Amino acid sequence: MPEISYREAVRDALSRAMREDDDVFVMGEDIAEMGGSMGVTQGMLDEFGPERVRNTPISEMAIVGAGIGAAMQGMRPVVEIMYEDFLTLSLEQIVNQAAKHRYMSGGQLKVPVTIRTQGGAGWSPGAQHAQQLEAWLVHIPGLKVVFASTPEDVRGLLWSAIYDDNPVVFFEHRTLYGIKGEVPEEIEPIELGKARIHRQGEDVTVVATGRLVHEALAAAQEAEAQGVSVEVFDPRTLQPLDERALIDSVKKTNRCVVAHEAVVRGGYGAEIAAVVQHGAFDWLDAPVERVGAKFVPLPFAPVMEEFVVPHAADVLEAIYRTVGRTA
Amino acid sequence: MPEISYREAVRDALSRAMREDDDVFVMGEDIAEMGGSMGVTQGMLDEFGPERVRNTPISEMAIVGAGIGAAMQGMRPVVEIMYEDFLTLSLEQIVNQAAKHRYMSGGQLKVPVTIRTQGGAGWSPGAQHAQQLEAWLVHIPGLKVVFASTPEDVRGLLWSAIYDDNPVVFFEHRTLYGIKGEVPEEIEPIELGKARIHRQGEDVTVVATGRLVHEALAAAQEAEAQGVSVEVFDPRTLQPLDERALIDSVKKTNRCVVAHEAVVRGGYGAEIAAVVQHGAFDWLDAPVERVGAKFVPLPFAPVMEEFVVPHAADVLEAIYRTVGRTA
Amino acid sequence: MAKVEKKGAASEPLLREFFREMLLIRRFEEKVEERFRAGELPGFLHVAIGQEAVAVGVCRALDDGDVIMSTHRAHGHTLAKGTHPNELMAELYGKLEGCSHGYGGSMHLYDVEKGMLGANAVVGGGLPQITGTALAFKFRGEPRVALAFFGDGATNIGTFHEALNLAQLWQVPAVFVCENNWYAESTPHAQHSPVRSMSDRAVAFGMKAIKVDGQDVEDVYANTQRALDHARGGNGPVFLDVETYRLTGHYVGDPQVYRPKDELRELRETQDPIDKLRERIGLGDDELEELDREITEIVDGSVEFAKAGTDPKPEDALKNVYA
Amino acid sequence: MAKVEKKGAASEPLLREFFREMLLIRRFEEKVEERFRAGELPGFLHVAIGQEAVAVGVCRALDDGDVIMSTHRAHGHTLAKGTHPNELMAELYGKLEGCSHGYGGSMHLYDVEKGMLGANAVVGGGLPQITGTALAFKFRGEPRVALAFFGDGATNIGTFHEALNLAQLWQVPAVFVCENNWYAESTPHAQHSPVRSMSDRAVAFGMKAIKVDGQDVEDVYANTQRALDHARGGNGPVFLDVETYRLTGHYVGDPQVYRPKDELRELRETQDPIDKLRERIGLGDDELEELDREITEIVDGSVEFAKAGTDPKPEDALKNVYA
Ligand SMILES: Cc1ncc(C[n+]2csc(CCOP(=O)(O)OP(=O)(O)O)c2C)c(N)n1
Ligand SMILES: Cc1ncc(C[n+]2csc(CCOP(=O)(O)OP(=O)(O)O)c2C)c(N)n1
Ligand SMILES: [Mg+2]
Ligand SMILES: [Mg+2]
Repeated sequence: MPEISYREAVRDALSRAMREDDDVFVMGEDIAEMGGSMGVTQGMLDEFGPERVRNTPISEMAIVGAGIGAAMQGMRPVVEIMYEDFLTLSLEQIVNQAAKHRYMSGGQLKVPVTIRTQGGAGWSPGAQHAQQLEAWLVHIPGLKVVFASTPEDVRGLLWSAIYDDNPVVFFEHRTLYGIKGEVPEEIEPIELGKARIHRQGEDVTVVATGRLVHEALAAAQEAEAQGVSVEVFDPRTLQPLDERALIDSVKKTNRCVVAHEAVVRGGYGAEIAAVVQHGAFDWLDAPVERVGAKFVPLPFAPVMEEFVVPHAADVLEAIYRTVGRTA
Repeated sequence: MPEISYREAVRDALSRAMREDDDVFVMGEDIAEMGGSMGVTQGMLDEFGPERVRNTPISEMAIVGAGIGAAMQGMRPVVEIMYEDFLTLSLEQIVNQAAKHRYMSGGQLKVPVTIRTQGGAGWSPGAQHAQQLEAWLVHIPGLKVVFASTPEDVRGLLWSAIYDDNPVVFFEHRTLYGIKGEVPEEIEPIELGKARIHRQGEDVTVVATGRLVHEALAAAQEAEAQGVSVEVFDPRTLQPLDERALIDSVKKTNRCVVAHEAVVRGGYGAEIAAVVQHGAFDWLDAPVERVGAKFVPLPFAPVMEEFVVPHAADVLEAIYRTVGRTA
Repeated sequence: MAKVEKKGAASEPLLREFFREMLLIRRFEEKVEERFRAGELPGFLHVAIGQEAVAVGVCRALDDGDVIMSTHRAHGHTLAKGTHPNELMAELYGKLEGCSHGYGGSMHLYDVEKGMLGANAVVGGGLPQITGTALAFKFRGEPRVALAFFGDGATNIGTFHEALNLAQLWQVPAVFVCENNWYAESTPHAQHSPVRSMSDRAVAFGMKAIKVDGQDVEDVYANTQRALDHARGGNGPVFLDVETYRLTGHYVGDPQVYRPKDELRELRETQDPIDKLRERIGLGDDELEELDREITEIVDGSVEFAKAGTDPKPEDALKNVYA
Repeated sequence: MAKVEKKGAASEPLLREFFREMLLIRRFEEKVEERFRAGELPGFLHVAIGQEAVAVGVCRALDDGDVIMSTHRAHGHTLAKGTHPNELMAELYGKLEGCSHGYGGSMHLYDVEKGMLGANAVVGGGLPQITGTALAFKFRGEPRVALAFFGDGATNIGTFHEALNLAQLWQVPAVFVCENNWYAESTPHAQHSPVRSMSDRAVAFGMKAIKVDGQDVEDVYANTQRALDHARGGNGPVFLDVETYRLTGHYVGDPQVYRPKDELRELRETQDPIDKLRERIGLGDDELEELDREITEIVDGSVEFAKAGTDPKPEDALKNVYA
């Protein structure tokens, strides 16, 4: 099994799909010569040329819309929105158009477009380049939403997203691009809607997404040293959610923490908490604890940024709150 | 106490503020001669003239942005977004700009802009004219979010929104414009962040917003006939949330239903459920039940529309689920 | 509707066909107004009375493989692109037999087989998708054109700017048909656009613009052909600046308080595209009456068809969300 | 920076002041590059080397009450509008003494007292706010102008179109300064804009456009004065089409793989605005050296000031969210 980075894994999924299938192409700002602001598409221009690795003007609305139009003709465009914060400029097309054409047409159309984007704190990007907005998209019927945390997952899920006949919003986390992991020689598509349990445990289920999966794993290790056995559950696909696996996990552990980098209020963790308290009410020994960013825009100064977003220590504290309750 | 409609109540708050204060003005599409697509600003052009009742082109982004710019100069603009679905066109300005200028400037700026909008099902507007997107805005630090359900509340809250020094997104529900209610002769500002208990009860707290407040009240009446005593709790301000009043209510009733017209998945109800299960864990005799629209875009055909959005009967069922559990 | 000989001016028989189609649209729209007032039609309805020459002149110039997207005011475009009045009316009644199977309604008409990729209730919403559709045609080397209808009011929305800019930059085979009827809802042109000539908008993209008299179906037809040839020939997109008139309210039921008293009457007298075409082809009273009878039958038939149609089951609402 | 006599060409002493300010910006930016490479500066940094004449020529033409908003590339504008280098540098270091008190960083510079209403890290983000700011000035009858800086790449975003359209429609006292440096990040002009002359963009709004040589501070200064007079006089907004060059990477650290090999060297030789102005005012080597020493001291001082500044406490992050 080769070891590749999360960045390379994304690139690999895109490149393999483009090699096999003329209908797949990528477009986005500065993705050609420059290889994207995060270097994800580096080298792809040379292999596929400027038509299929399509540099675009700064027109978030139109490039998503163009992707939708091409998708309705049966192509499988992958549109990159450079920073998740700029989703705010293209939501009309994602939410009112891509998500609804199939429905409004009574089933006549399909919109197999994938919208990749990335975000997150780290390196002080400031308040307009770091939001985590995945919760918004989960609220929209007609969309699928993915947030992958490892090289293997990001590759297998991106492949499935490209070949899904529905619009998929695909979140990546900036700080994960450099992490490495083993992947199978050939791409193994990962079904959208299937969660991954990174680590089995008995005392508490930590539901985590994106960067927080890694923080949760670190917290789990520390907790274990203290005799607390932690299950780390990564939904990977936020919509559709693998509810059954989630509830099963919590029924086993009787406690749940949910952790993401987005602010707690109105975040995806609220949905998880709502689902868990409903589906495992009689099994819960403690309230679901939510871990996320503090309710402020992301500040610039590193010392404040560090304080605002959650880390392993925050997950650990939440774990202890749940187990401490009944201990 | 005069009786006025919800529509008149909105108009009254706007007009009184504009009479008293040159810094207040309204702008939006078709709000002048036509009086707005819902007739809210009817007659205001005659009283205040076209500068202060400012008809705008179809430029949702720019009119919100212009409101922000004027607000930063100390004016108190009220911008109307004709349908809540079109918030998707102006979110960049609301979320990245209005919500963050104060923070990013380290406190140098204030942005006292109010963004009014309306939405909701009823009369088959179809999938692009009926979404309920309040949950999105609640997720954004720096914004306040209001959703009023009665003439008295909408008037008092709008007044407070206009005079709040922060950006406020103010949701109205289309089907409420015609409802009537008594209001004080003079405007009594209602503090943002203070919930209203419409009806005291002992057995279950129904947290409801917008149209669903009225459905909840209807359901409560029916439930009472069956011997179930329902408290109807309207947060009114979704952000900041009156958490204390909410938790107190649930601690009293030991059960909670949350109801809104937005789809359940990722809705505001998720946040309420998460807060309640956390704050009243040991008091809850049943899981928090969520009532909302089914997870589909709004269909056109009335029979399907009716099926998709929640009504009193759905609230009632949820109430029975909670009390039935321990009965 | 069947394709006919193309290029150059429209022949007399062709103009008679145009007349028939325009009259059909007019009678259809009048029926919609009537049925709405009778309380039979749910939803928000916008008729295109006065703009029939645009729908027919444009759509008749299209090839079968060409596709369109439209706006909230799409009945005429949809009929002209070939959807049967029965299916359109059934949609307005929310029936499974409707062209969107009852899921869409007046503002969300689709007939994908006929090349109608969607009416759009968000102003400007379809424009970038037309750019993308045309891009797909270009990718695949298909000699097809994607065409968007939109109004003067839509030229104020950022989406318009981005979509046309991208289309020109990428030289895709698209045609952008601006139906300038001088109003955006209640807002007169001068209150929403700082430029009077919509062609000025195209200068920002260096896009070829053609001015068209939207009340003259021949002019619309001929210029659309020019535009299509240009786009299909790989010369990039075209902006059709069509001046026309809305001879009724913005929506069905609109009291039009914002409109100068005599404007509507005067426009109806001088700018009715159907009157103009009738004069041009010299249609006699008898001929007109007969045609009208025939069309009225079709339109009445569409109402019967619609009313006899199948209501969706409530649970049908759960279908068609995901593919 | 103090206000001087206005209207008409810049006097010799004034040009010397301009030179000094431009050199200060240059040295400041070079110091930023250096400190970034030394690993001292967090965040994303974009310097404006090559574009100093625009910042100085524009800002020196402004009245004290006039306000600006800028972009991700805002150091020069901020200094030229009067923020002390110490406060700017302290901001880049994330200190409480910074012009945004450490909450903003390089892409979010504010100095409200000085009339700097914010750099914006969202392309086009500030533009409608400038329209709204100018609207407020108009409402209140204040003879003030609101001015926006933005790049050629920003003319592709819908926000640009809507904001300028609205400004022209409402005839507000705004000036829109397009710094066309021929790149949007790595994307050359021809890959992002279908029109070469940015002035064409203004035609879509019927807005007065003025072409400006951005490497010539006199030209910038004089034309900004014209634009301000026009806007302040109630004649509506102006589009300043400034052609300039980015003599460095998009961001600090950019390897510029997308740029033709010799382009940068050639531009540096022929298009440096500081060299040009030096020639124009005939500044001798000694004079330059002395000036440079003085400025280097200021810039070095700003680094010292910044490093000696106060780090926010972690919990300070919870402040300033709501008023
Ligand atoms: C983005 C958006 N904003 C506002 C509306 C409400 N609205 C519907 S039609 C319309 C006017 C459209 O004017 P125009 O583009 O000229 O088309 P016309 O109605 O004249 O055919 C408006 C404002 C909308 N549907 N979408
Ligand atoms: C809406 C948005 N999209 C993308 C970006 C990423 N980005 C930052 S600067 C830039 C290029 C801007 O080009 P231009 O407007 O010409 O300004 P310049 O950098 O040349 O000064 C891009 C694409 C952004 N900040 N905002
Ligand atoms: Mg119009
Ligand atoms: Mg540039």
